[in-house]
Amino acid sequence: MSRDIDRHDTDILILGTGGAGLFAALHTQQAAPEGTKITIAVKGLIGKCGCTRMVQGGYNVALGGGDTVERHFMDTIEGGKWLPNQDMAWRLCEQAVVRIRELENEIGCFFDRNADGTLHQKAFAGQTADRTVHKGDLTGIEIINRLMEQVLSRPVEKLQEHRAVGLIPTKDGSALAGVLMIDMRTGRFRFVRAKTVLMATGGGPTMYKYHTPSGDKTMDGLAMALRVGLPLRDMEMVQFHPTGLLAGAHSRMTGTVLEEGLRGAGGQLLNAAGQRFMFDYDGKGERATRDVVSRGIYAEMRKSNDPDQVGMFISMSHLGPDNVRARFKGMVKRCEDSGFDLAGGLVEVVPTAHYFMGGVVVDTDTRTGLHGLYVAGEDAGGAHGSNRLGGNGVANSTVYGGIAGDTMGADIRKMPRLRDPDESLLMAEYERARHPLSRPPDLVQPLRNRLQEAMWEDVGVMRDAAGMTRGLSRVRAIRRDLMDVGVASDTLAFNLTWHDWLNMASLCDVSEVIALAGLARENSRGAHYREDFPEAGDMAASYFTVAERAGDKVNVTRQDVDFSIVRPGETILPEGEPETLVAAQ
Amino acid sequence: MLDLRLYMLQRLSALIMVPLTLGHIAVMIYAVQGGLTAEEILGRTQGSLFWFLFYGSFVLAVSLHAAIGLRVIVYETFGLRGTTLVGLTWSIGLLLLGLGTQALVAVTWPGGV
Amino acid sequence: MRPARAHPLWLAFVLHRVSGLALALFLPLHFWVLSWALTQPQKLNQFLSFAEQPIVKIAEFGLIFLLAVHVFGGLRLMAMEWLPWSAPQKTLAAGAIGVAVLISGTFFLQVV
Amino acid sequence: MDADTAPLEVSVWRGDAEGGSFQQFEVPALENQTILDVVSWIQQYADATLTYRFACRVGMCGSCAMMVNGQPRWTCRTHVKKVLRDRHVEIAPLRNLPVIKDLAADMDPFFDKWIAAGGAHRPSASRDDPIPGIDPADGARVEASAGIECINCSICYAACDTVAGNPDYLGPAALQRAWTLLKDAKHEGRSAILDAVSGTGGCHNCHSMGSCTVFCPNDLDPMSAIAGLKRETTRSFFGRRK
Ligand SMILES: Cc1cc2nc3c(=O)[nH]c(=O)nc-3n(C[C@H](O)[C@H](O)[C@H](O)COP(=O)(O)OP(=O)(O)OC[C@H]3O[C@@H](n4cnc5c(N)ncnc54)[C@H](O)[C@@H]3O)c2cc1C
Ligand code: HEM
Ligand code: SF4
Ligand code: F3S
Ligand code: FES
Repeated sequence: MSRDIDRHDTDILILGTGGAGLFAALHTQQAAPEGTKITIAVKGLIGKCGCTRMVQGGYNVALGGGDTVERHFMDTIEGGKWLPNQDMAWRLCEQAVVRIRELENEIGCFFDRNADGTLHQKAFAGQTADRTVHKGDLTGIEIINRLMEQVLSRPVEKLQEHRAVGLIPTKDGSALAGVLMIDMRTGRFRFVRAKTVLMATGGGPTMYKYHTPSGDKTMDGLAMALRVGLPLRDMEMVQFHPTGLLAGAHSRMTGTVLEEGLRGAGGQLLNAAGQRFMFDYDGKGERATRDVVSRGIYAEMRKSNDPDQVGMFISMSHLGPDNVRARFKGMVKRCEDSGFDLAGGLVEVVPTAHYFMGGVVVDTDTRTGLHGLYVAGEDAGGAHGSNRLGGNGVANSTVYGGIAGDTMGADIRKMPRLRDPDESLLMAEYERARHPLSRPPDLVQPLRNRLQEAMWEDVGVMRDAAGMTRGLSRVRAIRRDLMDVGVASDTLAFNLTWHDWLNMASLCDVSEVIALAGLARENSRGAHYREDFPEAGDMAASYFTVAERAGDKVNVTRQDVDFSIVRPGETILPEGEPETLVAAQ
Repeated sequence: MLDLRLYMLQRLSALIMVPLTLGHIAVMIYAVQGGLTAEEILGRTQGSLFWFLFYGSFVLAVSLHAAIGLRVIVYETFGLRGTTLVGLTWSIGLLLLGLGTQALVAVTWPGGV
Repeated sequence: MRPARAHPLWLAFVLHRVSGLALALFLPLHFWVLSWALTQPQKLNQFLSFAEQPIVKIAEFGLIFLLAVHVFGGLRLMAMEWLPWSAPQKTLAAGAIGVAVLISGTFFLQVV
Repeated sequence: MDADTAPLEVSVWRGDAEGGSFQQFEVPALENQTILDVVSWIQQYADATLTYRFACRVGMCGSCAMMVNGQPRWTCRTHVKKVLRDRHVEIAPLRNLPVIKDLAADMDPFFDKWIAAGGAHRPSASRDDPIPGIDPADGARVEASAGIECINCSICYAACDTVAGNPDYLGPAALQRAWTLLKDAKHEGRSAILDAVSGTGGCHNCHSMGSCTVFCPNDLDPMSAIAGLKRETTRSFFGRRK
């Protein structure tokens, strides 16, 4: 059967072509010795999948004018409710300054300017300075298009529509040997050996009924990391964006983001009776931070509990429909294409799973516990703690993607040869992926719907022990049922249903860990809110969760946060610095 | 297919023809009043250096212009390429040039040959 | 599997191509007929009187129309390519056809 | 069943590079349904082997483009109501590109041409230099900005008949990208772009059909960009390079 697997060798393998993957490809090409073979493999088309492309609001970077790296760092730590790995957060803020110059000067991005020619910066909720660099509200397209061009024009081997299904270590388990993939177009398996592998598959909490990430993201990376026994941290931390479009369960539009700026500009949230409700939950009303508004909407939805009228509404028309149309052209058009009138009418919204703070435990150079494996971007945990600031996501993926490229380029000099895989593990992964092909075919989608319901209802915006325990058993039941659902094996070439099945396997595995980690955190921090433990707990005794697979079980432990740079209640800003530089709205 | 050189040739020849064709149309509108005869045409044109240069440059320009134009059409609709295409372009151009010169001589040479 | 093309600029393109093609096919005939002036003047005259027939007149009208359409269409293209870009292309295209109709119309009125 | 709930009759092209044909499906009509939703429903509930491509679901990634009733469209942003003809709709893979399977086209030629047109930025400064101050209202920058929001969806490429007839032709999106770089003050070696777009597949092949501009879902105007390239190449032909 191992004859069914094509064998392929490279020196440096990169999984994913978001901000992290593409930056890694460029940097590793600069850093690695002449003649190093670089391969980039991706589940979709290069640069056309993943979430970096979908970034709207922008890129956080302190570029002076009163703002400093220290201030960016403090906002990140406080936003993350003291859970971030401080060294990672520091490096993120510090390197973002270099990365933005690289994006402008070397990659060719052009971000919006002020009339005097300097970069325009604005403030997302939770920031104390106008810090977010952007290109209109399509920042990600500018970043990824420019990066993609650079990568496409370089001698990098491209494996498009190649899905990674398993990380394969060496026989002694001391290092990574390579990655097993499916060439989706042909349906054939391909094992790629590499001296170093960057995993940058971008997490993606798409196990929730409402979610924003692109369809290709299904937690494959974290599920693979879990299977090779790597520790994952902060797995309970799922960020919900308050305003996802609600267009019905059958529509892929459902869950997609209605931008933050709508609320910033004065957009109002209304319940079915047409009343504003956010001031019942927070003094800032609709302008409160994402987690607060998400919980407000969720609580209101639960109050009304009307199966025919699920969501709340966003209303802009009081600002003048023409004004709204002019200011939010793209959003208005997008809503219009799917049948909603954002400028003049009401659009139904729900909180929607947006970003995954949890991820693989890495050091500040993106190295993991497995020799030869590196992780960057949304797959890596630590930089954001319990909550990611708007604008820190793309900064994180581009900064650490570049660092991963530099690190791999340097480390590979000490790696004279490729490593051989543990053939039995290779075959186990192969069998795992082929599992559905030998069962009687059945529908996969109903299981996905069930999983998304279970996670939304029981491990969602507001949680408690009973709910999460129930959620856990629902997820496990779905996982069992999945094993009985088969996929017809006559045409494996570009068989999306097979991939839906594999997506489900990854999503179930990670969902289980989310619920377990959620149960392990007995307080409420950032994105994690427990109704049975609503207090944040002692900041000085902050801990983060670490999940690790042992045999068939996943164990979650708590580890103390190392306040390596600043302690709760303290600041690294110079004395007398104002609390915020943002002019009050 | 069309590179800058061919493109410029086609556009420049077209530009040359603009006044020529417009002039030609104007003369025709004037001339057809009361019908056309060979004598009338020849009386105007034979032995005239002006008309020789006028129609001469038209023949040159149109051979170039039409040959390149047809080359594009043939390429895009029939997928002809390589030497066949080059050969065809030249044949069209030379055919037009040949016939054109013959007509030019017939119409403008002083007193016939 | 063809995109719907019934938009003004595409029609302008087709008109330009068809007229160019027709002219290119007509021109060798035209040259040939003219060359009779030298060798067989009476044949040319025969042809010219044959050309007095209404049906031939209409054909000639068409030909002049095509030439005019092609010339003005070509001018439009070159203006668009070389002069600083002006957006209302469609109006220009229509204008070119308008002028063509005008000229060929004049011609037609002259001959009948 | 009344007219609103009667199922949609959907013809879907099935096949691969070797060829194929249309297959009929009945799909339940639902509110807020896009063409991508229709295609997804078929794959999820009716025929598990149907292949198509999407990622972002909201018109940002440009990977879901298909021919809908013969016209190229982003399927994720095409409401069924907009294209339904008498309850019927026909869906086929994007035109002018090789088919991989069913509704998924191979976009490599499109991107190869993007690069061949000189469509990758060449730096004139490094990460150690300050970010250049550029007036956003500067004339050249305004022209560059007008074309920069292209999501490389290949809709224009599919709409263009010149591409259909001329396999070497770089196509509207790639040429538009070249134009934005030509107008980008930060781009090094701008004359290289003029060379890249002056070859046998270059901008001079465009017949200004304008289908690119008519069909671009982002309201971009590649036709004008290409005209701009013709103008600049002509200028340099006469040695009046500025
Ligand atoms: C709608 C939206 C708006 C956002 N707006 C902002 C914002 O304004 N500011 C901000 O800072 N952040 C924002 N974010 C977050 C930001 O996009 C992400 O944090 C960041 O881009 C992640 O980058 P990445 O490179 O890790 O992953 P991605 O860009 O998601 O890329 C992941 C890549 O991995 C590939 N992949 C996945 N699985 C596999 C597999 N099994 N095998 C091979 N390849 C695989 C994917 O196809 C993709 O190419 C937003 C996110 C979304 C969804
Ligand atoms: C007198 C003024 C003329 C002008 C200004 C003119 C202009 C042009 C231009 C600009 C094109 C290029 C079109 C494109 O690439 O899309 C063109 C194409 C063409 N022209 Fe002319 N032309 C003229 C006369 C003629 C004549 C007299 C003939 C016939 C013999 C002719 C035959 C053609 C042909 C066959 C094409 C190719 C059409 C195509 O590519 O679709 N032209 N012309
Ligand atoms: S120009 Fe428009 S249609 Fe063409 S690829 Fe770009 S976004 Fe798509
Ligand atoms: S449709 Fe094609 S011909 Fe030119 S103007 Fe657009 S590229
Ligand atoms: S799915 Fe991304 S543009 Fe349609």
